[in-house]
Amino acid sequence: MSSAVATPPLPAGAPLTKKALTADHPTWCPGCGDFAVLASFYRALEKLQYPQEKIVTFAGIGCSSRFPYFVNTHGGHYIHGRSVPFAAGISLGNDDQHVFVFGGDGDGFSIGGNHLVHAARKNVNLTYVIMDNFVYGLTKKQTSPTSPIGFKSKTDLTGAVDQPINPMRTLVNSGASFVARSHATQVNHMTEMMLRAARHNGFSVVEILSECVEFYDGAFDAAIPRKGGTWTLIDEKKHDGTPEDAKRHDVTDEVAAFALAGQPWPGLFGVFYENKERPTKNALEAGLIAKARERTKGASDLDVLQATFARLR
Amino acid sequence: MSSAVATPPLPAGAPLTKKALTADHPTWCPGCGDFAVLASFYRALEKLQYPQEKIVTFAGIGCSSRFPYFVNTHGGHYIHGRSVPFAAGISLGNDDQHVFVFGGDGDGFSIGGNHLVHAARKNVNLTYVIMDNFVYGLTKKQTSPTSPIGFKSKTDLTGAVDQPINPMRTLVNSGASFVARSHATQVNHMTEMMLRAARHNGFSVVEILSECVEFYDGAFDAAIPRKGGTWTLIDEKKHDGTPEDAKRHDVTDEVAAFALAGQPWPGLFGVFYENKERPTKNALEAGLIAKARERTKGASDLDVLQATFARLR
Amino acid sequence: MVSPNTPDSPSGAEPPARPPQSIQDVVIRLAGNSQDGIQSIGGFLARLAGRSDQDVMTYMTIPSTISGGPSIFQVRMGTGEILSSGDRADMLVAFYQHSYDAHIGSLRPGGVLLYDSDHVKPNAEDHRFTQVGIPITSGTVESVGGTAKDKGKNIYVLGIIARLFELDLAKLAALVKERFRSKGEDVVRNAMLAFDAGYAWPQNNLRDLFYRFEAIDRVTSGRPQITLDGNSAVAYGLIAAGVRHGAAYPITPWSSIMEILRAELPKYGGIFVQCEDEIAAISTALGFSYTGQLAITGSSGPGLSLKMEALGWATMAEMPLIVVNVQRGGPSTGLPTNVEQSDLMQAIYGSHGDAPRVVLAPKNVEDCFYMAIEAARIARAYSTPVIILTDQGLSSRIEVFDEPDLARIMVDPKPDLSERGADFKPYPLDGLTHHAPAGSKLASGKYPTVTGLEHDEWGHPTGSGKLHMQMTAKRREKIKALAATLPPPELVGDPTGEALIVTWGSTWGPAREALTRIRKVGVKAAHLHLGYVHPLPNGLEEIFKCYHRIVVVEMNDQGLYGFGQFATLLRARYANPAIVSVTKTDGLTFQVREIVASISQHIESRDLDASLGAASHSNLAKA
Amino acid sequence: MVSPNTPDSPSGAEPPARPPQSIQDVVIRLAGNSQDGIQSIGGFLARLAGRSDQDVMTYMTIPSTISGGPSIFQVRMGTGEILSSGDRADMLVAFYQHSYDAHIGSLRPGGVLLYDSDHVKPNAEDHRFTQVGIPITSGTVESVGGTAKDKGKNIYVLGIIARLFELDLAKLAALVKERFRSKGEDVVRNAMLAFDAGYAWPQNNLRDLFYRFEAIDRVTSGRPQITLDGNSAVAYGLIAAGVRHGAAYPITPWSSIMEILRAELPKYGGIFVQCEDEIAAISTALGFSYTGQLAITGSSGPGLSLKMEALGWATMAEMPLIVVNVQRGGPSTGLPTNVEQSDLMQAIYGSHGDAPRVVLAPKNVEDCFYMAIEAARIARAYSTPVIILTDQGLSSRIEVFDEPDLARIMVDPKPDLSERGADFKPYPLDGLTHHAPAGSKLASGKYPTVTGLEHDEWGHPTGSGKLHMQMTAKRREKIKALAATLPPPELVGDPTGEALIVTWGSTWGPAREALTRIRKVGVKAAHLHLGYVHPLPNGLEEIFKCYHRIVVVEMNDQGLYGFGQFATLLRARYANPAIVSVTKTDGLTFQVREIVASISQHIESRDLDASLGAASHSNLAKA
Ligand SMILES: Cc1ncc(C[n+]2csc(CCOP(=O)(O)OP(=O)(O)O)c2C)c(N)n1
Ligand SMILES: Cc1ncc(C[n+]2csc(CCOP(=O)(O)OP(=O)(O)O)c2C)c(N)n1
Ligand code: SF4
Ligand code: SF4
Ligand SMILES: [Mg+2]
Ligand SMILES: [Mg+2]
Repeated sequence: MSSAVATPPLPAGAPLTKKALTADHPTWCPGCGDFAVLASFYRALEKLQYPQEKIVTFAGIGCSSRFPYFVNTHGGHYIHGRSVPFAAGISLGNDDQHVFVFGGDGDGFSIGGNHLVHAARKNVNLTYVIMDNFVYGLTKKQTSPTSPIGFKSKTDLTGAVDQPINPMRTLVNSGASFVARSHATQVNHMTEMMLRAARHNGFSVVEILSECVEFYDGAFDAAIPRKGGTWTLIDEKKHDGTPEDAKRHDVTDEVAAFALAGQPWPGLFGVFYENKERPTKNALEAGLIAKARERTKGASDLDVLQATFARLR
Repeated sequence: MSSAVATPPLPAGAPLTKKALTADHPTWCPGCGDFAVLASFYRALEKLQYPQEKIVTFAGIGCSSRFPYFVNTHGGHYIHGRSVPFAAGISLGNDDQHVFVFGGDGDGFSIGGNHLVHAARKNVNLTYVIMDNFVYGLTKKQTSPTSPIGFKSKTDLTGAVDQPINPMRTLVNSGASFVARSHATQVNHMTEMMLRAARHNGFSVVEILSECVEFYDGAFDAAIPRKGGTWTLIDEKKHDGTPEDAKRHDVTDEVAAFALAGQPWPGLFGVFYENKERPTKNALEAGLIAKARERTKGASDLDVLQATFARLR
Repeated sequence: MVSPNTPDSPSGAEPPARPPQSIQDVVIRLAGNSQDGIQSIGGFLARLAGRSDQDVMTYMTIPSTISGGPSIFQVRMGTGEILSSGDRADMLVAFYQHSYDAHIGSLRPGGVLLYDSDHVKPNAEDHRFTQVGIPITSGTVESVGGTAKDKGKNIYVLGIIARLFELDLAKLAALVKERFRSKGEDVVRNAMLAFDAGYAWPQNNLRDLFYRFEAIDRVTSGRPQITLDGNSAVAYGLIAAGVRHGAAYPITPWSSIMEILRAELPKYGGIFVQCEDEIAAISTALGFSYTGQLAITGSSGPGLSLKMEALGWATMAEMPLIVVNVQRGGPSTGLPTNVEQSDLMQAIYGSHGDAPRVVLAPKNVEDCFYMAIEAARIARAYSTPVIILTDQGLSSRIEVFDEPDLARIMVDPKPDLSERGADFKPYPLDGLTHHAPAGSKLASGKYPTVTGLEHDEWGHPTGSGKLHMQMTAKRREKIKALAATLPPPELVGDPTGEALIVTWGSTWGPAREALTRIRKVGVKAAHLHLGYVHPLPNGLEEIFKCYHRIVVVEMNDQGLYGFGQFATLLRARYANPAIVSVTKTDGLTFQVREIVASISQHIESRDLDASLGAASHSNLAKA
Repeated sequence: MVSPNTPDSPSGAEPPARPPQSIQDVVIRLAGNSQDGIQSIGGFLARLAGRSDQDVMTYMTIPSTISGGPSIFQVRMGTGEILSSGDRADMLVAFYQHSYDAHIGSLRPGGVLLYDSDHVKPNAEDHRFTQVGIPITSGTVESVGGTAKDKGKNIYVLGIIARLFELDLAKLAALVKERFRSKGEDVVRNAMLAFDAGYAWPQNNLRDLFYRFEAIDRVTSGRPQITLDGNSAVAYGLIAAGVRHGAAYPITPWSSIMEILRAELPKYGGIFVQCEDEIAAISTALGFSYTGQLAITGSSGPGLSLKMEALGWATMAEMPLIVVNVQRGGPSTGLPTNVEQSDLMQAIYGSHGDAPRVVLAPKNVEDCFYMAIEAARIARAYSTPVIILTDQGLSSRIEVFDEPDLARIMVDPKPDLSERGADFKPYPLDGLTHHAPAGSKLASGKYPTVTGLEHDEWGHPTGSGKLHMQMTAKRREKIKALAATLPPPELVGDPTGEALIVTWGSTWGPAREALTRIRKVGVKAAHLHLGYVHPLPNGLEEIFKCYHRIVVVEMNDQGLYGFGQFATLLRARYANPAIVSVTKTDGLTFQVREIVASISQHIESRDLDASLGAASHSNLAKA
């Protein structure tokens, strides 16, 4: 089996290439948007040049969540909807790791919705890429929390009736310190967003509209120019004092980001929100350790526990 | 035991009084804010005069969640954090019922956070009162998702470090069609908010700052005038075309509500958001039933299933 | 022998030399890709069998990759009673080389291989089978006309099979039309073109290999036959049982039950909610039940694990509920598209604390329908959660059975909102709990609270150890009361003997066939099947006494101590060392031969090869 | 007899007429409200006992209402080995009338009643006890000065007890000072004022009722004694075991473990995360383990039920993890502040699929410490989840034991991030799994995937039934391999006999005492205790053979078939009908007398009342 064939290890110092990063051949349907997301991730990693062993690719369950099998880094395939708290454990357990989480709209916004919010407000340092196809792909076409009203699925034969969530609004509100949106047909833009997200110190999330050709054909055509759609990028404030800059989007303004998320379909693409000031959970916990060690004057584990027991005599 | 002593049934047509609505004596600590919430609920029900058997009082787990034991209506005490989806089943299962859910900040925003969001976006017709004391009371003082940074609890001896959620922002974003905020020291205001929430057709939620005298003494003094705090009500737009009306808060404006939620502590009280237009999940499902029955020309259950089987021959 | 008809040398058009050979029962395996719609061939054959008063059972595999891929559909049809989908095939239809390579081994000696000569090169030296090359792809394309590409291959093959087995043309054509009508006129026309072309092919190219099903007159109920899969049977059973409300979250292979209910319930004035996760789903379902309308939730393994806390609440609050678990390979995400019976222990013991509940397991598709109704009856009568353990095999398998007598069965779902008397208690210690649903008046003026805390008879929380003991006993004794009312289990075979085969759930079929085989070779044995797995019906110890060995056959692991899950339960209750275990975890339903082989190891290692050999030769072998 | 000292007629100030009576062991029950800080009296006495090389065991109840309320603290101290907190009390201190009414029944005939004469009116006609009225409230207020109200009553009573039992004044005073130092000078002063006042009272008011502990020289380890509760012992055991990471969500009675770890771990460079729920908690803990640092999560029943899915993943992915379950009364929210052992079946079978994992159960506070270390060893060595089942009784009970030899025990937590060889496979079929944590280089250049899908040796998903069988066997066999290495279980008593008492977890103590009692009256019996409950150590069948009856004693329900959870497991494995069950669900730890009584029903119904009577008279009764 493919996995038996070992990729030759990288000679020390050799650049990390797509070749080295490639693992199993993706099992996605031909034409699935997820292929492009994978390609962009390879490109982003080629640019980032992290040591291969310091990259972790994790996911929950779903078509999109099969991602880690296709990336030759440390990684795993967890249970449905819980990959974010697992990844938080990785990030806090080993702060040297570059932690990437991939998953779908059902995995992230339905069953996993609450974990997203709490990891985000704690600002755990990791990058989360949501491959949003507005449908449950792996289970073959049920309504997802991002399916638009009227979408005909196996659980809504006559069309979905429940108001879907607004992913950008949800992410901005979650407390994530970096929030961006992209589209699987825009490899350069996806790569750029992934790069900025990866370089962000804190909880960064990128929603990528990634078409499920099998069960939601044409879902995102409205944002594909060659299909008559409109691809509009967010014009970020440059703080250059020019009059036109006034109208530009200030990525540090949560209310503005919230408002921007309300734009009519297909909406805007790019960075909605970015907060470089908030301390990460990683830093906060490191601070607690530093304070505690100060008090114990860096005594050895043995000494600390011994002292505790002495008090219990 | 008290429960053995039956309250005499109401004579038909007699008004529903606090007396009839009173059940077990509350087990809350003396001085707990929850007593006032209970008192306001009695008053609201006295005003609403729903038939007693058509009221349901449900809750999860927590000090606040013991509420149903103290109200003599149909009701129940479910598991921690899941009372909202349970209540959704009650509301959709019997549309005549007036469903009230009570719970704490841990129950509603921590373990139950995702259920709140999805019941809200579906706009299930029920009223949810969150008794927010910024702490885990029943389990004796651990940090809650609303505990402010620096709060010293048993799980943060040196002070909480994680950024808390912003309840109002979270509720506005959830898609709830009625969102209000009150304070347990303001019985009239609480009662008014509960009344408006109950009369609202859809998912209505009221956050009430309710002090835990045992574990978070003085948490909400900043909003108690007699303790030097400021009690500021939201000035709702009257749509009277007057110039001063321009500055007033338009409760139908989500972005404005989101912005209002960002006001510095102790913030504003009253109705942040109200949407009377969105169809309820109850109505949407009733619509599906009507459509289906139209197609089956209201055939009997037996006929419908018989016809299905005929197609399986 | 190699057939004279190789693709290169078509045999010309003489009429068949020999009269059709008479057969009782045939197993046809169609091997291709899931995209080729081989499932629908099976579907057609199954429904035809139904309409022809024949018995039928199908079996299919789902590719584990997302994008589809290799897949098989096996259909066994005949005039006798059919209990399993057949260990090996009498006829193999291979669409591709990989299909041939992977499945030629499943063909019995003397069997017939039909292969698409456009794609497959069989091993000409293989003389075990009759090999027939058919230009399936080109034949289809020709018949339908270039545009349609090779779509319709399945219908072409259906035509061929129809001809080979003298199937009822009229009925089959009708079925094809019914199936495609919705898709428009020309789809129907193309389908019929492909069908006719396939039907014509053997006539012109084969000299023999024509078959006819023996017309043995089996006792038929006279009732019309219906053809459906296990998941549909569960869904319609619930509807017949008056279940009108439910909530769930999708997961394979459970999903189709929720999809059917979501689509069907509104016709009955009901509501099915797709929730954000399995915990919300069971909670919403319990909310429905609380309004007096018994509700259903369901899932497969991972989802069931998430429901354990809420299920415990249902036991404590004594709230009726139906929970369906379509079992798949575990643990964790495991083997999502394979079959296993490894969730039994969790069904019984998965929640913390002593949380007794009822567990039922259907044995075949028809049983899925009636077990659903029985589950609803028990849930209502004992105000308890009831778990139905079905499995991936049952869920997609198609069977034919007597159309249920709905007029007799249908349950009226109306909730009882009548006023409760002044002496009403939600949790009487001296009687069964029957809740006063939200909406019902209480003459006492005292409204009840349902709760997960230990409580007194009025539902008020208590810290009293005495009450906890009493209420624990109440919850236990009501399930024992149910046990006392259960019908004696199904026992077939010798009243005493060497071996008693014990099964639960879908292992029923192959075990029953295994019994027949070993008795054929003179082994005194019987088969005991239990549909009620928890609580067990009383009196089993008497039955066990009559056999040297109690061989429990189930699809799960032998565990740390060498016993499958059901065997573990039986040993715990009866402490009978004669109870032994036969288990497997290869993700496939038991083959009759596997059961026979393992039984032989448990009964004075007597050699049963004879019986194994017996059925090993193809029914299609030349007489 | 009624004491001459009634509140009304204080007996003046003559010195005590009689010399102190010598005793070996005394049970003192303090009954008041949780607000009165009676727990701390017990705490002081316990720690004093520790520092005085005496053995001690305490027991307390927590009021189930939020706002506090009636609560008791019972302390048993003495010079012999103490295994249980004592069935009934030799001395009762009643702070209120309700305390007197509720607990006078727990006082043994001949026992001593001390009551607050400011609040309690005892039944003067009750001649079974020595009744001593003490103005506890007014005495305290006087001593401390009006302002402090009655705060300090507990310390006042501590003084009285110190005097009555000739406790070591210096050590006690030191303890009081240590305890209050942090709260400031005048708190300490007030405390000492109350203490001295209490200490002085008996001298001036009692003629007798003075006691002294016999100085029998027990074999002491010479090591210093430490005094702590079960939850603390678990927490410090984990720290000693090198566990530096964890995540959890609060729940009673689990919370204090997470509170200690959250406060302590940073001192060791570790992190403990409070999560939004139990599912996030176990997921974060698994993430920690994945980085090569064995992590801990824990909860009580409801939280455990929520962890079942993720726990199944840990088994499938073979990820080491420690899960602590502080059991309480179930099912559902149940009896949150009472003890029960009803989560055993869930610990073993709660996840869907065949998901073998390890389950350990400590028998006392000291064992909590060492079991935590053993759990960590096993989790690492076998790359498996390990569940520690402790309970509410153990969690809050205070005991004294030898300070562990940390220098010998402490485990270095460093994760192994060394490069893995070219032949590394995460899931070798021929060996134990030991993961390459994130951060470790792989010489093969091929990085591993951990997964919950069935997988091949490299962690790639598979649909192969053959691999599923092999991997299922791998996961099963590694646990059996562990079983083969387990030490033989603790067996005490006659090598053969009528009855073998079998226990797991905290029923160890009372069962051991019960054994002593029944052997005193001539019953040939033994006690087998199992700390490793899953897998079981091998060879038990040999032990079972030697006794007529195997009596399994546990705190859970008898279930549908009449057997407790552990008895069910033993019967399933050994199919030995001699295995019988003694269970109860009143939310309290077993009393020795209860066990003795139920054993008598299982061994040729011989009458053991003698042995019951034996210990029924108070140790404080006048000689
Ligand atoms: C606990 C649990 N519930 C349900 C499932 C079934 N399931 C697997 S993936 C999935 C959702 C897939 O949708 P999404 O997350 O959007 O990913 P996609 O396949 O669309 O990329 C579901 C419901 C599961 N594996 N586990
Ligand atoms: C599944 C589960 N986890 C944890 C608990 C323990 N628990 C009970 S209430 C509670 C939180 C209480 O806080 P909150 O919801 O704010 O209510 P409050 O007591 O403050 O009113 C917790 C953690 C539980 N009962 N069930
Ligand atoms: S089903 Fe949809 S999401 Fe899944 S692989 Fe196919 S195209 Fe992609
Ligand atoms: S602990 Fe706090 S929240 Fe709970 S009853 Fe007491 S004061 Fe109220
Ligand atoms: Mg999706
Ligand atoms: Mg709270």
